[in-house]
Formats: sequence, structure tokens, C-alpha cells
Amino acid sequence: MSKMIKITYREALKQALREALQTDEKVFLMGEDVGRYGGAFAVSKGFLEEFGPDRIMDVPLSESGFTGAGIGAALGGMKPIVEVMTVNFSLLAMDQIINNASTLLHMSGGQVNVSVVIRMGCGIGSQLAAQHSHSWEPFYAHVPGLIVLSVGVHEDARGMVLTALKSPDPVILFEYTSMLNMEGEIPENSGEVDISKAKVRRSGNDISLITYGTGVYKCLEAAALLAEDGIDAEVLDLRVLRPMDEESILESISKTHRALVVEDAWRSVSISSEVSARIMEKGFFELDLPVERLCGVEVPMPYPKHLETAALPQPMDIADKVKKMLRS
Amino acid sequence: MSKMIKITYREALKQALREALQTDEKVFLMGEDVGRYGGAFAVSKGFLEEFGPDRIMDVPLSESGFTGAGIGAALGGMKPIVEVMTVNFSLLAMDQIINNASTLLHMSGGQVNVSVVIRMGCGIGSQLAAQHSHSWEPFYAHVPGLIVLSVGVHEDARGMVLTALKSPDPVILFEYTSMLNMEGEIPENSGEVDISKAKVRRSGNDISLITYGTGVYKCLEAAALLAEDGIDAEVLDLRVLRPMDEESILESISKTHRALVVEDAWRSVSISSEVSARIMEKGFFELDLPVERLCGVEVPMPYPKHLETAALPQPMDIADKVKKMLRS
Amino acid sequence: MQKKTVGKSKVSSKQGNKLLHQMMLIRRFEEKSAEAYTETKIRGFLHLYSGEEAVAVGVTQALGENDNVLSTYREHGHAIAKGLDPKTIMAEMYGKQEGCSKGRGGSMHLFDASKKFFGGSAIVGGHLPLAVGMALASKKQNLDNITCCFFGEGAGAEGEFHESMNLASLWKVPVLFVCENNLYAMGTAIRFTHSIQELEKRGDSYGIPSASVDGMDLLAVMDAVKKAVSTIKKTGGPYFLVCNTYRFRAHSMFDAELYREKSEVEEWKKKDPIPKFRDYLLNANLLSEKEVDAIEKSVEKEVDEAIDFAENGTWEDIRDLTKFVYSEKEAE
Amino acid sequence: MQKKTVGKSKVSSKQGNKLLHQMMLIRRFEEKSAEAYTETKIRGFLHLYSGEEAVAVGVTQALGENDNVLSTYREHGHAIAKGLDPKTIMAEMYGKQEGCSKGRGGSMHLFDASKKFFGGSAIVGGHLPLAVGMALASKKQNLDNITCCFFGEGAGAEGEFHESMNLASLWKVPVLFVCENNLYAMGTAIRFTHSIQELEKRGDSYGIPSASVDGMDLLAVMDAVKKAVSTIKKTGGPYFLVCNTYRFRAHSMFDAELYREKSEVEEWKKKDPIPKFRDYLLNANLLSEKEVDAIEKSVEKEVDEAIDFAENGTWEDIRDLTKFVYSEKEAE
Ligand SMILES: Cc1ncc(C[n+]2csc(CCOP(=O)(O)OP(=O)(O)O)c2C)c(N)n1
Ligand SMILES: Cc1ncc(C[n+]2csc(CCOP(=O)(O)OP(=O)(O)O)c2C)c(N)n1
Ligand SMILES: [Mg+2]
Ligand SMILES: [Mg+2]
Repeated sequence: MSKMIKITYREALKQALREALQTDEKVFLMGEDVGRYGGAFAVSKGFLEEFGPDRIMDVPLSESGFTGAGIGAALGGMKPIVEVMTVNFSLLAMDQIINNASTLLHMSGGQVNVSVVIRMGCGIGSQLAAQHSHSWEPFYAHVPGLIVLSVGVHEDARGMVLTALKSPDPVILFEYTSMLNMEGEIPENSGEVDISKAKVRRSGNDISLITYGTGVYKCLEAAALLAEDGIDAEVLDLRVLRPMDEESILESISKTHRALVVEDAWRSVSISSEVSARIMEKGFFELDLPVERLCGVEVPMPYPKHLETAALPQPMDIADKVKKMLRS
Repeated sequence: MSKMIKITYREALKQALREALQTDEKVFLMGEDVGRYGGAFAVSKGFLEEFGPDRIMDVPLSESGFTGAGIGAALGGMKPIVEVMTVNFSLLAMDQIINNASTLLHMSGGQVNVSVVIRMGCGIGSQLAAQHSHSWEPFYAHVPGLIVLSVGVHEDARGMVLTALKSPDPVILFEYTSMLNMEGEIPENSGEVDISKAKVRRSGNDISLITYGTGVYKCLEAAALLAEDGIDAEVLDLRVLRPMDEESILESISKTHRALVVEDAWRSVSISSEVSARIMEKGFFELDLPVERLCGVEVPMPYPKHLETAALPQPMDIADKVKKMLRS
Repeated sequence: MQKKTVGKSKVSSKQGNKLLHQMMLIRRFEEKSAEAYTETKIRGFLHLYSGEEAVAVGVTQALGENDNVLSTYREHGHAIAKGLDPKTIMAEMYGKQEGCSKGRGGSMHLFDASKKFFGGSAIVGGHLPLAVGMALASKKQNLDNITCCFFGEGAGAEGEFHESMNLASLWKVPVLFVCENNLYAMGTAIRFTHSIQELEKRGDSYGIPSASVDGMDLLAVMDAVKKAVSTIKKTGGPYFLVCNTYRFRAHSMFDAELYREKSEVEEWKKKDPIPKFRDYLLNANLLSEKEVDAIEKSVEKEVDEAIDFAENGTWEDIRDLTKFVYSEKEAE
Repeated sequence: MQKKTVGKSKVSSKQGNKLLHQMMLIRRFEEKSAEAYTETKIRGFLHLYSGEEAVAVGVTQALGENDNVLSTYREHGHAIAKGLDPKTIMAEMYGKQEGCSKGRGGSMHLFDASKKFFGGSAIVGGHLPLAVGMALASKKQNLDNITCCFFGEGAGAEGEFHESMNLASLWKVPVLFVCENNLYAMGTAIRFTHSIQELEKRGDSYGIPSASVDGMDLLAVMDAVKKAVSTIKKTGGPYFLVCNTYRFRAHSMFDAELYREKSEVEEWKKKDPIPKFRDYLLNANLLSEKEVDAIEKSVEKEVDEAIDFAENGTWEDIRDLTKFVYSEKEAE
């Protein structure tokens, strides 16, 4: 096993992008302020100097236009990485992503594949309010033809984009703004990671905490809290929101017989709904308790800190919920 | 009780819109080809002549622009009915609907409400293929701040828009292209209908078929088939996809103890997932069997008839699925 | 209104024959498609190109094999002009797996990657960004092909038009935007969709060289596109060409045409590009009546063969329903 | 580059005092906001308006109480100019329920319906269609108010800009589009975002009367907006005014300003609209040094009071979290 190093989530993303740009001439990064500004969240800082303006393209505010152009560049044989600054603005590009990227392979009877990676900053920042804080993984996870990945840990920040670039089909990559400064440990030679499977981040026997994205470290924290009370929680990071790795979910359930699904996105018609429904269908007879969900409260994100915090599941909330479930 | 009359779904929609236009001067209809063309699906045929171009506004192809203008007109005190020709094009207006219509009330701390009705033709037509056949109820049902209605029967076609116009908050109204020519019976004096509750369309004891939109008549047909086999299915039309009427779902379950959720939309992260997850949470101990889902197959809609048919749940499929469930 | 085009292209006898053949083939193909639609052999939305042939043929003859074409749902003409086999197009519209998109796309989604024909797009304006991206890819790879993107005047009101024009101009990529201004977007006349109806002015406002041309006149279109392509080759940047034309038939097969007078249609039919070009060739002795007859017969035969091919095509197995969702694997 | 404005507005002594006061208040308010941000009293994104005051003040002084204003996330200046109380604005940025949006919106979402101030929008370009719709509502109801919509030059590249301009022109609705061209969209200079940088030309391409003006010169802005408003009143239709200006500070508080030279900023600071207007008033004897001092003191006091008000504001009860999702009912 290789040496472990400390790294921020931002730096891990950055190293991966740099590696991709260095390894494959066809790869280029396009997005608002990825170049001269250094990236809205400083992920691509220094890239313009290193790779030049043809590989690091600042684009005008025109999400539909440049995302569509990224898709077109993929059709034309390039390997574009399109950065949509935050998921909130991706609604402007949704027609391109759904009506074009996800359907072209099918409509052409398999002739035309769309090998594009679309990265989006997702979730809350810090008090960015109702037009800048949302979690729209559920929208994209609904759509066949897309591969939807959620970067919940540092290792994936260092690896997912590399594997995604090898996909012949469009990949949506959710990165989490609130995690950028967070430090984590990864193997020094960390690189490509599998993008088809969920992953157990903590093994446990009493209950499965099934989650993704910002939920992963929160659930790990909750698991640590629960351990103090002698409760042994398993944390399953879904990682791939589409196509979902049902097998790993069922495997976990068949061990723990209980599950709580945790996410920042709003509760209705969410990733959690899907996880719960799948367990219902294929894991029902394994269950000792009904599966429950702890999700974002259904309100456009309020600005004040105390309300923002209250609107999302926190480690303590998760632990409390688990205790309540196990008590019942 | 009033006399029953026969009416097509199209005619029912049309009568409702006409009534709305006649009753309230502030109401106007805007959308592509609603005027001179007579409506893409002939729903507003003759309206331009009857109400004039100020009330029946043909708009240029610019979904984001005119939907946003509809929202703005609501802010300005009018009662706009915005027609987005089909749900597929609504992706272009999604930013306006989600980042503006659904958030303005909240961001303004309750000062500014958005009283707009947005109608969309939804679902398949007849072999319209992968950019014209989709069912995006799941997207809109995810979003707090929106009221999302699905017109599954003729009575609702005649009434929902009238009630929706009284809502202070934005309403998304899904109408189904494939049902336009279908005849049904409604009371002669049919008008406003409740828009907060689901409705049992057929009462039964053996299983709940929970559905909406095009699923309603399909489930009724399936229930008729099942009745021949002595199976007594209840058909629950969700009607309101957001905020979902959980109570009616649980009531039905506590009677039948079994449920199949049926919809045309793709299966993953769908209305069905949500229904299943809610039953999991609050109806688990009532269940004799795991809730199952019968949804659209996860493929962009193929053009050929036989594949289109195979991609969606048909009455026979529903009946077969129920039999299989009950046999188990 | 039309900008003057300087001196008309001369065509050779052989070229003239070929171009007339193409236009007549498209026209006949559309007529047969309409019949097949009436017989419910073709379904979905069917948008016919009759009346606009000079645009597809005039523009496409200037393109090479490696040049990309993207188009709308009204794309049979462009597909034929780009060299797709009418047989596979007809089979596509029948929904047979021998179709150019394996039957998955239908009339609105014709594809043939080998011919560099990238659809067949049914979201109005949605393919413009794709075209800019393909041209960007060409530039990045130092290819010397261009990307040609057809769309209607109605599409010009969409935000994607604005964004695409701006991006193409900023990035200086070799894309030829061809706006087919047939005066209507479904039932909405251009005066209700554009505050400024001389659409070529839009091009200027992005710093993109632009022109408009009589789209009912093949030679004029050829001239205009020659200039367009040579400008693109010279500058490496985009060009915007507005072809003023008219559709003789309804928007789609679901259209009662309440929004325009029959007499208007009749007026425009007098400008039919096919007899106009035919007569030009005859008068210039570039073609004989006999040759015209031969083209007519050939066209009839080609279209009949297309129908036969489609009729004899096979249905895809229902078990393959979830093919083409992901590359080389099936959807869950 | 600027179109000549014909003859500068004369201001009265009283009016001059008021306008200078507003500009100075905005400047001071922004400085204090930055301090409060550093003290982590204000969070989220904070976009300051320093340097652009002549635009908000110059435009808004021409509007009436019933005229609507919509703006961006860089809207403190517009809000103050439209008569919102600096106290409630500061409280809003503190997230207190005494804020103009009850604390729910923060810096980017200031609202005050009673003052016809409709946000505070953080999706670039997203409020333009709203403005067109509000103007449409005015027209339909025969109101004689106008709707004024501020946005940055970066927003002009979005499809919504195109669609909104076209709709406003087609519908002939009384909307005043004010583009604040401060040369940068975050870190992206206008030459990378617009193929044609004289944005007023865009207006022409929609048939909308347009002008550009030196946005660092209050009197010039006043002149330009006078013409704009009178055109709107006369025609009932839209007007497009480009104000060329500059932001003195970073895009937001998260901006290392790597994309521009310090010297460029210093150059522009020489054109600071506040000393320019102050000196004009002094030179024209419309104001005395003493009065300037008085304004300064007053402004200081107003901003201090705003801070006090915000500090003393209260936090909304967490149990009310799901308020304002639906009208007068709580979210599930
Ligand atoms: C985004 C979008 N909105 C609406 C439609 C419905 N629609 C299909 S074709 C059409 C008219 C397009 O007119 P134009 O661009 O002029 O092309 P033409 O059909 O005249 O060739 C409309 C409104 C659509 N397909 N896509
Ligand atoms: C649709 C959208 N895309 C991107 C962003 C991120 N963003 C916020 S402000 C901004 C720059 C806008 O520039 P401009 O319109 O010139 O206004 P300015 O900030 O200069 O006043 C960007 C890219 C956003 N808020 N919305
Ligand atoms: Mg047209
Ligand atoms: Mg700017």
C-alpha cells in the first residue's frame, strides 16, 4: 500500500484535472471564469498559465450555448470538460444536457456517442440563499443516457474525473462547494477510481446509512457519535447516482436489516426516494424496520446561517434519527 | 346530481380555458401558436377570434423569455396562463420556473407571490420519438414552492385550471397529449375541482393501483381486466403531485395492504419512487407485500410504434403485474 | 429586400443535371412521404420540405464529404442532398431497423455519421450550440472542414441562437449558419416572432459576415453560398446566410393552415425553384426535354425503391428495447 | 466611443444635494458592508457597487414611486436609490427578520414591494424576462408606470437577454433596460464575452431605441435617462441604455482580482463619479463645502444607524423554517 498524504478536496480535484489535461491533448476545460479568474472556486487556478487559452477556455455567460458547444465538441472528436459554475445555473443548460447529450446515441441508433464530462459545483456554499444553494442530483439521476457521479470523498475528487473521461457516454460530475477546503487523506498514488459501484465507507452491522456527496462525511461523523453509544452503523456512499448500484445497497441491507437514507437534496422525488423504493422492492423481507429518509427540508434555501443549518441534515440529526429508529 | 354529458379531453380543457377567460379580465393565455394556429393541439382553436390578440398572445419561440414574462406579468398583477407547447420544451424555461417562480415568495420574505398557471402538454403523442415524448412530472414535483397538478380524467380537464387560477402560488398543470381525443363523461355543470387531494377513481379491496395522468384510465382498464379474475383493485389518482396527498395514499393502503404504483415517467427518481418511499415510512406495517412500481422503461422514447408501446406500462402489463404480485 | 448577388454561377450541363435531379428527388420523396403518412405507414410528426429545395441543394453542393451538416426536424431535403440514401431515410420513417438511425429516430431524427450528417433535431434551436462545438473541435484539431447548420427563422428568436452566434464569433470557428426563412414558425408569421425581420442584420450585430438571398433561386443560393464558404475558408470564422423561402405545404401533417391565405401559397408556388431551374437549364441548352423526362423517371424509380426498401424492412426485436441508451451496454 | 449627449441636465441646489447625498450614502454603505463582511456579520456572496453610483442614482432619480425596479445581486445601490431604508437593507444582510426580505434573501435578494423594488436576482440574466412581463402587465392594465431593469454587460451574452429584448420590442412594452457595462463579468473581460462590444448596437438590432453614456458622470446619466424615459412615455415601448462604468472593488468578497491590473483600477478611480459631481456642485456654487461636510456626517450617521439596527435585529425562530414556501401556509 502506498503512502497516505493529506490533501484538500479542492487540491484533489485540481490534481485530477491537471493530470487529465497533461495526459490527453484532446482534453480541454471550458467554463465561466475557469481561466483568468482562476475558477470561481479556485479549482483551476494557474491552469491558464500552464496550458494556455486553447485548453482552458473562459466562456461568456451562456450556459446553454457553451454546454451545447461542449457536447458538439465531443461529437467532433474532442474530450471536453465543461464546468457549469454551480448546479443552479445548470437549469439553463438542461435542454442541452437532456434533450441532446442523453438522447443523441439513442436517436442515431448508436452511431453518435457523446463523450463529454460536465462538472458542476453543487449544494450549499455558505449562506448563498435560494438561487445558489441547491442540490439537483435528483433531476439528472432521473435521465437514462446520463452517467451521474457524486464526489463524496477526497479519493473520488482525485479520481472520478479521470475515469469519467474514458466514458464514451456523457458524465455529470457533482462536486461540493462546501467541501472544497476540507482536508482528507488519500494514497499518494491515488488516481482513477471505479465509476460503476457504490462503496462502503465504514462497515457496520446495526444499520446502513446510505448517502452520497456531502452526506458521506456527515454520516461518518454520525457513525462515530453512534459508536459511542454502542451502535455500529455502516456508511454506504452511493457514488454513482445513475445507473444506481442496487446490488451494493441490497448487500448492505441484508447485513444490517435497517437503513436510513441521508441527503441534502429536498426529500420529495429524490435520490433517497429511489433508494427506499428499491429496498422496498428487493429488500423488503430483509428489513427489521421501515427504511427512513433524512433529507433537505423542503424550503428554498434561506439566507441566515441558523436556518441554513436547520434546513440540512447534520451529523447530530442523523445520529438522533438512528437512535430513534433503533429504539422503536 | 346533474346530467352527465360526453366530452373529449380536449373539449373539456377548452371549455375550462374559455370560462376562465370569460370570467376574469385579468386572465390571458400566452404561448407558441395558441392564437392564429389554433393551438398546437387545437385546444385554443377559435379563441383568438373570440378574445382578441391581447388575451390570446402568440409568442415567438423563446420558452425562457415568455415563461419568465408570464411570471413577471403575475408580479405585475395579471393572471397569466402560460402554455409551454410540450413539457419537452419546458427544459428551456426551467430556470424561470424553478429559480424564479418557485423562489420569489421565499426570497422576498413573503412579499411577492407568483400567481401564474403554466400548462404543459405531457407524455407521448404518437411516435414522436426521443425529444417529444417525455414525462417530466418528476422534475417539477421535486421543487418546493410549486404546486404540480396532473390532469388524469375529464372532470379535472374541465376543472383544474379554474381552481389553479385562484392559487396565489405558481401551478404547473400537466395535460396529456395522448388523451386529447379520448371521450369521457362529466357532469354537465362540471367546473372547479379541489386541487389539494388525491381521488379514488375505483374503490377496491385487494390492491391499490396508485397512479396519475395517463395512468388513471390505464389502471381503470387494468382493474376491469382484474375484476374478471375476481381481483378487486382500487385505483387512486394522485392528481396533486406536489404537495403530495400522503393521507389518501395511506388510507388506501390501510384498506388494501398492497400497492402497485404506475406511471409513464422513467422509473428512477420518479413519482413512483416517492410514493413507495412514503408508504415505506408510514405504511410499512400495513403491507402484506412489498410495494412495486411499473414505470416507463428507461430508454429515450424510440420512434417505432411497437417499441413505444413496449416502453410504457399498458393495461395488460398492469393486470399481469398485479396477478404476479398477488400470486407470490 | 434581397442583397444583390454579384453575377450568377454558371453550371455545367452535368452539374445542372445533378442538381435538378436532387431537387426533383426531394420533391418527389416528400410527396411520397405524405402519401405514406396518409396510409399510416409513417407516423409521428412529418415536416415536408417542398418549396425549399433550392436551399438544401444549393447550400449542400458547396460542401465536401468531410463537412458536417446539422439540421432540424424538416431535414429530409438536407439529408438527401448530403448523400444519404433515400432508401434508408424512408426505412427510418417507417421505423424499420434498416433505417439510417436504425428506426429509433423517425422522420425528425435522421442520422448518418458516415456522411457527416448529425441529425435531425426536434428542439427548435437546440442544435445550434452543437454546430458551434463541432466547428470548435475542427479548429482545435486543425481540420479544414466546416460545419453547416440549417434552422428556421423561428429558431432565431430562441436564446440559443444568440448564444451560438456570439460564441461562434468570439471563438472564430468555421460554422455556416443557414437560416431558412420560410416566413412562418408553425402558424406564427415572422412579424410576430422577430422585431427586426431582416434577419441578416442579426449577423452584423455579432460581427459575423452575413447575407440574405432569394432561396427560391438555386443559382442565387449557389452564388451566395460560394461566397459564404470562401469567406469561412479565408477567415476561419463563421458566416450567416439567410435564405428567403417558403414552404408550400402545411407545417406538419397536423396543420389546418388557418394562419395563411391560400392565395399567398399560390403566389409563392409561382416562384417554385424546380421549374425555374429546369427552365433555366432548358433555355441555356444545358439540358434537353428528354433529359428532364429521364430525371423524372429516375426520381420516380428511386422513390419507389425507397418505399419498397422501407416496406421490406424489418422491425427491431422488442427485447432490444433498451439498446442505445449507453454505448455497448444495455440500460438497466 | 460614447454617443454625445445633448446638453447636460441642470440640477437645482436642492436636487444636487440630494443626489450627492445618495451617491455618498451608497459608497459609505458599501464600505461598511465590506467591514461587516470581514467581521463575518454578513455572509454569502457580497457584491459591492462602489464606483458605479452614478448609474443607480442617475437612473433612479428619473423614476417615480410607481415605477418598478428589478436588479441583480449587485443591487444595494439600486435599492437605496429606490428609497429602501438602509436599515432594513443592512438587517437583511445580517440575516435578521427585520430585514427588507425578512432575512430570507440576504445581500443578493433585497425586496421591497411597497417601494416597487422586485429584487435582487442572482441568476445572471434571469430577471430580464420578469421585467418584460411586469411591463406587459402595466400595458395590459393601462398603468402609466415603467419597469426599469438593471443588469451587467456579462448578462448580455445570455439567451434571456436576446429573448427579452425581442419580446419587449415585439410587444412594445414600457421597459427600460439599463446595462451597467463595468467591463468585467467576474474575471472575464468584455472582449471575451461579446463579439461586438458596443452593446448599444444590440438594441438597434431589435429595433429598440438605444444609447450609451458615460456611467461615471451623473449629469450625463441623468441626461441620457431623461431622454430614455421620455421616449418610453412617448412610444410606450422599450429603451436600451448602456452605462459605461467600472467597479472599483473585487467582483465579490471571494476574488483575488487576478484578471486586471491594479493600475487599470487606479486609472478608473480618477473618474470617480462622486468627487466629480461634488466638484461640479461646488464649482457651480450649488453647494458649499459646509454642506458637503454635512452630507458626509449625515451619511456616516445613517450607515451607523443601519449597522445598529442590524445588530439589534432578531433571528427568526427556527420553527418557522418552512415559512414563505407557499402563501400563508407552511410547507410540508
Ligand atoms: C424548443 C421548441 N419549442 C417549440 C417547438 C414546437 N415547434 C416545432 S417546429 C416549430 C416552428 C419552428 O419554426 P422555424 O424555426 O421557422 O422552422 P420551420 O418549421 O419553419 O422550418 C415549433 C414552434 C419545438 N419543437 N421546440
Ligand atoms: C446564470 C448564471 N451564471 C453564472 C453565474 C455566476 N456569476 C455571478 S455574477 C457573474 C458575472 C456577471 O457579470 P455582469 O453581468 O457583467 O455583472 P457585474 O457582476 O459585472 O455587475 C457570474 C458569472 C450566475 N450567478 N448566474
Ligand atoms: Mg419557419
Ligand atoms: Mg460586468
